[in-house]
Amino acid sequence: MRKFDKDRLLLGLAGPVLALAVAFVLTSVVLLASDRDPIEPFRLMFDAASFSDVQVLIINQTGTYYLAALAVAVGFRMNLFNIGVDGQYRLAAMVAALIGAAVELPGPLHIALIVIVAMLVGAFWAGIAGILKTTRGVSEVVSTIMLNAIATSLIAWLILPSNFGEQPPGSNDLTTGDIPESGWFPALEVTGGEIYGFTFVAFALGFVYWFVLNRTRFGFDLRATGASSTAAQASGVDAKKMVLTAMLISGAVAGLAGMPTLLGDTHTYSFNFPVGVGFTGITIALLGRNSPVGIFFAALLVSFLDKTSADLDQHGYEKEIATIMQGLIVIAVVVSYELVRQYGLRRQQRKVGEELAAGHALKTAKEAAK
Amino acid sequence: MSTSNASAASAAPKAPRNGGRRPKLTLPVILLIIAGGLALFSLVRVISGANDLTSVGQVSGALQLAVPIGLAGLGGLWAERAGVINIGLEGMMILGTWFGAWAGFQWGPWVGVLMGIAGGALGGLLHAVITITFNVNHIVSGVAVNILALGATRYLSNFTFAEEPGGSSKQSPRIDAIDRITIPGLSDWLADLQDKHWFFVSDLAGVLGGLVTNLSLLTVVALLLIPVTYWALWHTGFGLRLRSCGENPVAAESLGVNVYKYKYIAVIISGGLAGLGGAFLAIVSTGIYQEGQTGGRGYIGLAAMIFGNWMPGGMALGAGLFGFTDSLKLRGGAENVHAMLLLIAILLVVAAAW
Amino acid sequence: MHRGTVHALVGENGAGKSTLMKILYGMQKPDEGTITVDGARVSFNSPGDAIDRGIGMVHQHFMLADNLTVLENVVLGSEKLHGIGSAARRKIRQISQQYGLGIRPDALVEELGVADRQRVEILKVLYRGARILILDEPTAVLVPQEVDALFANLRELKAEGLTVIFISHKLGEVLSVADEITVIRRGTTVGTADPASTTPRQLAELMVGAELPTPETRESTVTDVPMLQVQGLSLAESRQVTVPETSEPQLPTSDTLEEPGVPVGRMLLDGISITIHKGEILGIAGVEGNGQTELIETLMGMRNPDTGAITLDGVDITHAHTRKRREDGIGYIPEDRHRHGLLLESPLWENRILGHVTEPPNSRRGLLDPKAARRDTLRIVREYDVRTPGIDVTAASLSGGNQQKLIVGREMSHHPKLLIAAHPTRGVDVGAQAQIWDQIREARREGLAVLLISADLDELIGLSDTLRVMYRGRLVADADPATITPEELGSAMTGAATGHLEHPQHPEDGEAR
Amino acid sequence: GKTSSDAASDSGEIKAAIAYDIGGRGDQSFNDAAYAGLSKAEKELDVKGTEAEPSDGEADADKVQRLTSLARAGNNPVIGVGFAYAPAIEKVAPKFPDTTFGLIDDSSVQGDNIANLVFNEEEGSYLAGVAAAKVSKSKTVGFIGGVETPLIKKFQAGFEQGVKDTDSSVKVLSQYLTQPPNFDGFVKPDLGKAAAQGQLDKGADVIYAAAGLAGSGAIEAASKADKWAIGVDSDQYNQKGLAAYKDNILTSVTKDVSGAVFNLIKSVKDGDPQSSEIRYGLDKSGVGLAESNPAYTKMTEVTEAVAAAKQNIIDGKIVVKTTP
Ligand SMILES: Nc1ncnc2c1ncn2[C@@H]1O[C@H](COP(=O)(O)OP(=O)(O)OP(=O)(O)O)[C@@H](O)[C@H]1O
Ligand SMILES: Nc1ncnc2c1ncn2[C@@H]1O[C@H](COP(=O)(O)OP(=O)(O)OP(=O)(O)O)[C@@H](O)[C@H]1O
Ligand SMILES: [Mg+2]
Ligand SMILES: [Mg+2]
Repeated sequence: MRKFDKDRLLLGLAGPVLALAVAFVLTSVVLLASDRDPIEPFRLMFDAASFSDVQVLIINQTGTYYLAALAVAVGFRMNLFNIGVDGQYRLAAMVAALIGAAVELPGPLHIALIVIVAMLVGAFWAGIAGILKTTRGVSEVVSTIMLNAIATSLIAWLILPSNFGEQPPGSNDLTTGDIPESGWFPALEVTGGEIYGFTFVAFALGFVYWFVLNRTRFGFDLRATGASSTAAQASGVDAKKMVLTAMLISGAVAGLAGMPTLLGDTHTYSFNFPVGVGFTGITIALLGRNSPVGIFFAALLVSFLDKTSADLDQHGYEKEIATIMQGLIVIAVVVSYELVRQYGLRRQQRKVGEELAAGHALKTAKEAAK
Repeated sequence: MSTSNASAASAAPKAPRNGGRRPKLTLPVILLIIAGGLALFSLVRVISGANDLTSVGQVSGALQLAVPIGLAGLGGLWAERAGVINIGLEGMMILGTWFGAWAGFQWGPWVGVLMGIAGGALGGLLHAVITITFNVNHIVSGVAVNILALGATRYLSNFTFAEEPGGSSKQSPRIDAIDRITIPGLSDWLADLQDKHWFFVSDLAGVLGGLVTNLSLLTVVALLLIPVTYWALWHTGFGLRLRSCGENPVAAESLGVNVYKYKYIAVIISGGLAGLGGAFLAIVSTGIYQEGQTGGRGYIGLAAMIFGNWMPGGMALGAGLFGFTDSLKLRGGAENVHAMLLLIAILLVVAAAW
Repeated sequence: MHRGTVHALVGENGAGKSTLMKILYGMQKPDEGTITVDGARVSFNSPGDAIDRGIGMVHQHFMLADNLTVLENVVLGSEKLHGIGSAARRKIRQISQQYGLGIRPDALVEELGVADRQRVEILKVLYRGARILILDEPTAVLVPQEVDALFANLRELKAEGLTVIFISHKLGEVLSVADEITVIRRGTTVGTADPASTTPRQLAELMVGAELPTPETRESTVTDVPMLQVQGLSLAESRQVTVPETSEPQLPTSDTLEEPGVPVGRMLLDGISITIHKGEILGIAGVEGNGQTELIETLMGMRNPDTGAITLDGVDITHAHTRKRREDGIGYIPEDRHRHGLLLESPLWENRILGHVTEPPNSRRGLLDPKAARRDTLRIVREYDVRTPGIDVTAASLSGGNQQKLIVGREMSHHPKLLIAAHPTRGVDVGAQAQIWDQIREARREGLAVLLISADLDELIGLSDTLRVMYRGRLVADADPATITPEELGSAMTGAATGHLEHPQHPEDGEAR
Repeated sequence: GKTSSDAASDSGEIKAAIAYDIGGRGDQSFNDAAYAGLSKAEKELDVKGTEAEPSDGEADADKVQRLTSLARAGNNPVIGVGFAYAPAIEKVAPKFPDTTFGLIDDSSVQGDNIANLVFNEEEGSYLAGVAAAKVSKSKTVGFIGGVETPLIKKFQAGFEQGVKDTDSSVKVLSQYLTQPPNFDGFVKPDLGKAAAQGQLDKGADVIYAAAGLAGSGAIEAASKADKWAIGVDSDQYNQKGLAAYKDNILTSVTKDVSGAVFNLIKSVKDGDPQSSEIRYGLDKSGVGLAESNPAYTKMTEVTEAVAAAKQNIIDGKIVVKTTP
């Protein structure tokens, strides 16, 4: 069996590496076809990545994406498709910023309050979809799409100066007001900038995710539900409770996704707060196959493409190259996963057949007695 | 645990489950439901005084906003009936807007429509190759198609529209409009009737008027596609085979149905319909291509389809509802908002009582 | 094999019978070898090719789309023959009458029972004008009367000059219907047998090299300590009324199983009361679709009863969750192992945890203990003779019989007080059957109470201490397993007899077939 | 390690850079106006221009990075197009005291090397209101705002005040297309069209759309109904994409972003860089009302009323509100 696994590991690594190469080649073909230098953009991107300030940007972005992707992955692990991570993330960041700006507490408490509010709001917003699904059978795809739109309107209303927001004098922006310094998350000072402290919390959460999924009963139930909802139910999993719990957790994690930026950089929620993070999270979760390590590399890859392509236009190349490449990478990687998986499955089945035919089955009690 | 596979398999069961309790909606029942709905609207209109609620303009505006959503939803329906989830509708729509506009401003709107369909179908083909041939998780593939379509069209605009007069890297030059039809006597008569604000009668007139006033020919085509889809999927051997691929592909295969072929066809048609929706946006709704023009309508179409229980009629109703609320919101006015709230309240009460 | 004959194929689990048939039907490609039909060498690339050659197949697992009507299922793929409309409907009615199949073309397949589905499958084949019919384990889910009816159909087909290939693990049936028998083992033919001069025992030896096992339970271990008590359990069908009640008359075609006029929300379980004592095996006989599935699912807590009470070992568990019930000592061998018993894509050791995640050795202090679980999986594999190269392979890569052994091993490992066993040996070859029966018997001796549901009446009669018959959600009859014959039981199952089934003649032993 | 712009060298020539807002170059509106200013400077002042586009949904940190790298590359001035750049400029400007940072549409962030280029949109809109009230026969006019932001509310406030001051019996219908962060209301003409249709159905015969590209839909709808439309930002009468509807474009409220950008670059080149708030109102012709449509200039009664109002505003006799 050991050898089996080593081969599998090799196969598992070969897939993505090959896929990346294919995606790069295809992108070069696109560049060639449009009469552009097929190599130069990559060189520019790798150059950009060698700068420490870009590296800091990449790391910080990875943290945010990592959280968003974890939120999506929690749902995916039991076949819930939480399209609403974006709305949960925005609403949570907004409300957390409001509360954070409104109170004055000693440091750690202040941060804890903001983080908890964010988690609660995210969980609440996702929970609505969960409740609709468990009580009314409403598809979470539909309800979370709608909830995204409602979150937009709700935020727009809450942030009006006549309600809870404020308009800094001379500005055309609306904000929630600034969180006092006690609510700022300490950052790691490095050459090239600051790495948001919350980024490390994000990565730590990856470990928690792994632990919960693989080492707790709840995690087993969740995975079992994802693998076969009927079998899980027969095994004693309460399907409805599971759906609701998974949505709540997914929403809470989605709520955290805004924290690196909020606590580390902007300290306020405004129209400039990044959007679309939840949707990128879907891509990343799928690319990382819902595994904590896979998601990390996927988030890193996407952040890398994002940040290193930012200056391409100043060198006369279209930034869209990075988007095209991202699409090609997703396709190439998942196709390769699938090919490798099918190959592995066939191999396993053949091995099972062969070993059984050769009489190498694990010795049974009877045979052992002989 | 292979999650990539698990979620693909799982998403499938979300597909049509109307089996044993398939409600037999006969024509009288449908008419009764429609009449009931209209009466409700009428009531709300009279109470709230929002005469715009069922005006000709409101209905025709709603129709215009609903068509792209409906076409995307119809595309989703074709794919899902063949057992393929199509999250890539958004991307296929984007391809539709781009190709539709690109051909449209050079060779006229109808060529644009055809190219829009072709563009969407191309996206569908890609989705088909990934999901059917390579058996990749449908959602992953859809997401990839969306990203790729976005990147590709934006990239291409730099070489095409940017060099045209009146165009830029973000938008195409203007496309000639498609002919619009208004049935002269009938339209005016209905509009007059609607202006009287009588209970029910005026509302009916408004709705009918909205459906026959200032219609783009492409709108007519889009509307016809709903019954055509129903007929093709439920009343032809082709449709039966296609649906069987969604219901039980192994069974279909065991009867000599080429499951691959039908899935391919379905997903390509699905892309084509989404592409048509995109072309409609570019050519009829706005007259130009614009970056970000689809704005998530592909997803909304998918939602409309799920809302409509994977049936063309239900999907159309869902799309209509989205279009209606959008239109109501855009046409604005405090009365409209009040009317909408009232409507929601009544529906909630009805739902709770039921 | 010859025209106008019934040719039987037997062999142990995973011998390659289904695979061979799939090749004949063009669903799988052979590595080498040839197929000859009517003197012509053929090679099939798809089932379509096989259908064109007049071959039709009824699969081990039904190949029907539940959400489509019978008509749609039948005409699918052969729309050219008679269209998909009224001509096709006429043709179906005609075939149905000709062979006495009793099929209604506009019923939804979802609403059909297994026997009906079986006939739809046969009709599908006939509709295409097949001359060679392949039936893969068609009798596994049928009661004797239905089996007889099926065999009558087969003889009719044979008389019309059709060739039938027939696969079954029930050797008695094979001998009664087949004209020729081929035995295969590990993918090769190991012999042929003449049904006229072969006994089931000889056939079994040929198949597995072992004796034909019997499910008979000799000494009684029944105690008078009640383990499971069920009082007046009722469950109404929870049809979601999406159409107003008034439109009900418009649904005349969709009540194949129900009598016309049965209201929406008919009773799936109607006043069920049973008591199972320690050391007792209570067998429930019944045609599929008469409430057995619902009874089990209600006992497991997967459905909520409308009325009634369930008491396990003196504790009321009527409203307890499934997990609580499992922790309290209910073991469960589900009817559909793929849907309810296994995570097919997960490794064996995770499957060992399934259903017992809160119990040792799978978890300790709230956390999973993969090491212990793996160790215990190895033990189960060894003790229950699960043929596998290791515990990291997926459950899907095991053959059906070995999957079943894993499930039995898992459930027995937690020393249940009550075992709910549905068709514990369905599709399992004779060798593995014996093992499973042994394990059930052994646990019973130690005080296990068993609720046994099986379509295999020999198994039911042989294992049970007490027998009940379920019909339309009610327990309509009881019988003494020592005296009852499968045929009598079968007739009670169709509702023909109720009350206590008295045996008119003297007792017959369970081995008789 | 090194940072992204250590690579940059400092040569003698003057280099100017603009960092675009969402939409980027080619939006036929705000960003394009800024680009026009830059290219004018390239031609007339012999500066070398650089442009940088944002990514969708990006964070402040990305804007900081963009401005930093532009400043490090030796660009001076570096202009952030749109109020979204305010937080980024606040962070970057102190690190480059010798570089002038231009910030359009925002004066919340101040500094010695920050030039806040702001406009009195409400004043131009006031004039549009005067014109609209004068030409309206149905006594109903419409305002369509793209996205409900404080900036667009200035347009609404000015317009409504202009209408009421001119003829208090004229009704103003106001409608926004979307709420932030959904900026569809600036880019989707079909939304503008539906909203305009609604106002036309309610009897409006002049529609003022401050909705970027989405406004073209409103113009289309007004033109189809043969009613008046008022454009925004640039003189839309002369826009190629709208040629088919030009006859119905009464006038446009212009906002001279292009000139403001040019002026800033020029001031830097001349060695006297602008700093702190530079307000463009009617007085400096930073905002105004276009007069390209002959049909409009022929309405002397209207143009006179507009001219009078303009003078009053410049003289301070009329104070235009910035919030509705
Ligand atoms: N394509 C294949 N490659 C390798 N092994 C295969 C393949 N298909 C099936 N097998 C193996 O061949 C064996 C034969 O399986 P098959 O389903 O034909 O058994 P069977 O005789 O029908 O058994 P049962 O009585 O349980 O139905 C199984 O052990 C299976 O694992
Ligand atoms: N094409 C194939 N390649 C490899 N393995 C296969 C293939 N087809 C079937 N198998 C394996 O063969 C085993 C038995 O095959 P089959 O599907 O015929 O089941 P079966 O033994 O008849 O099932 P059951 O006894 O549960 O009814 C399964 O475990 C399956 O994984
Ligand atoms: Mg088999
Ligand atoms: Mg089997």
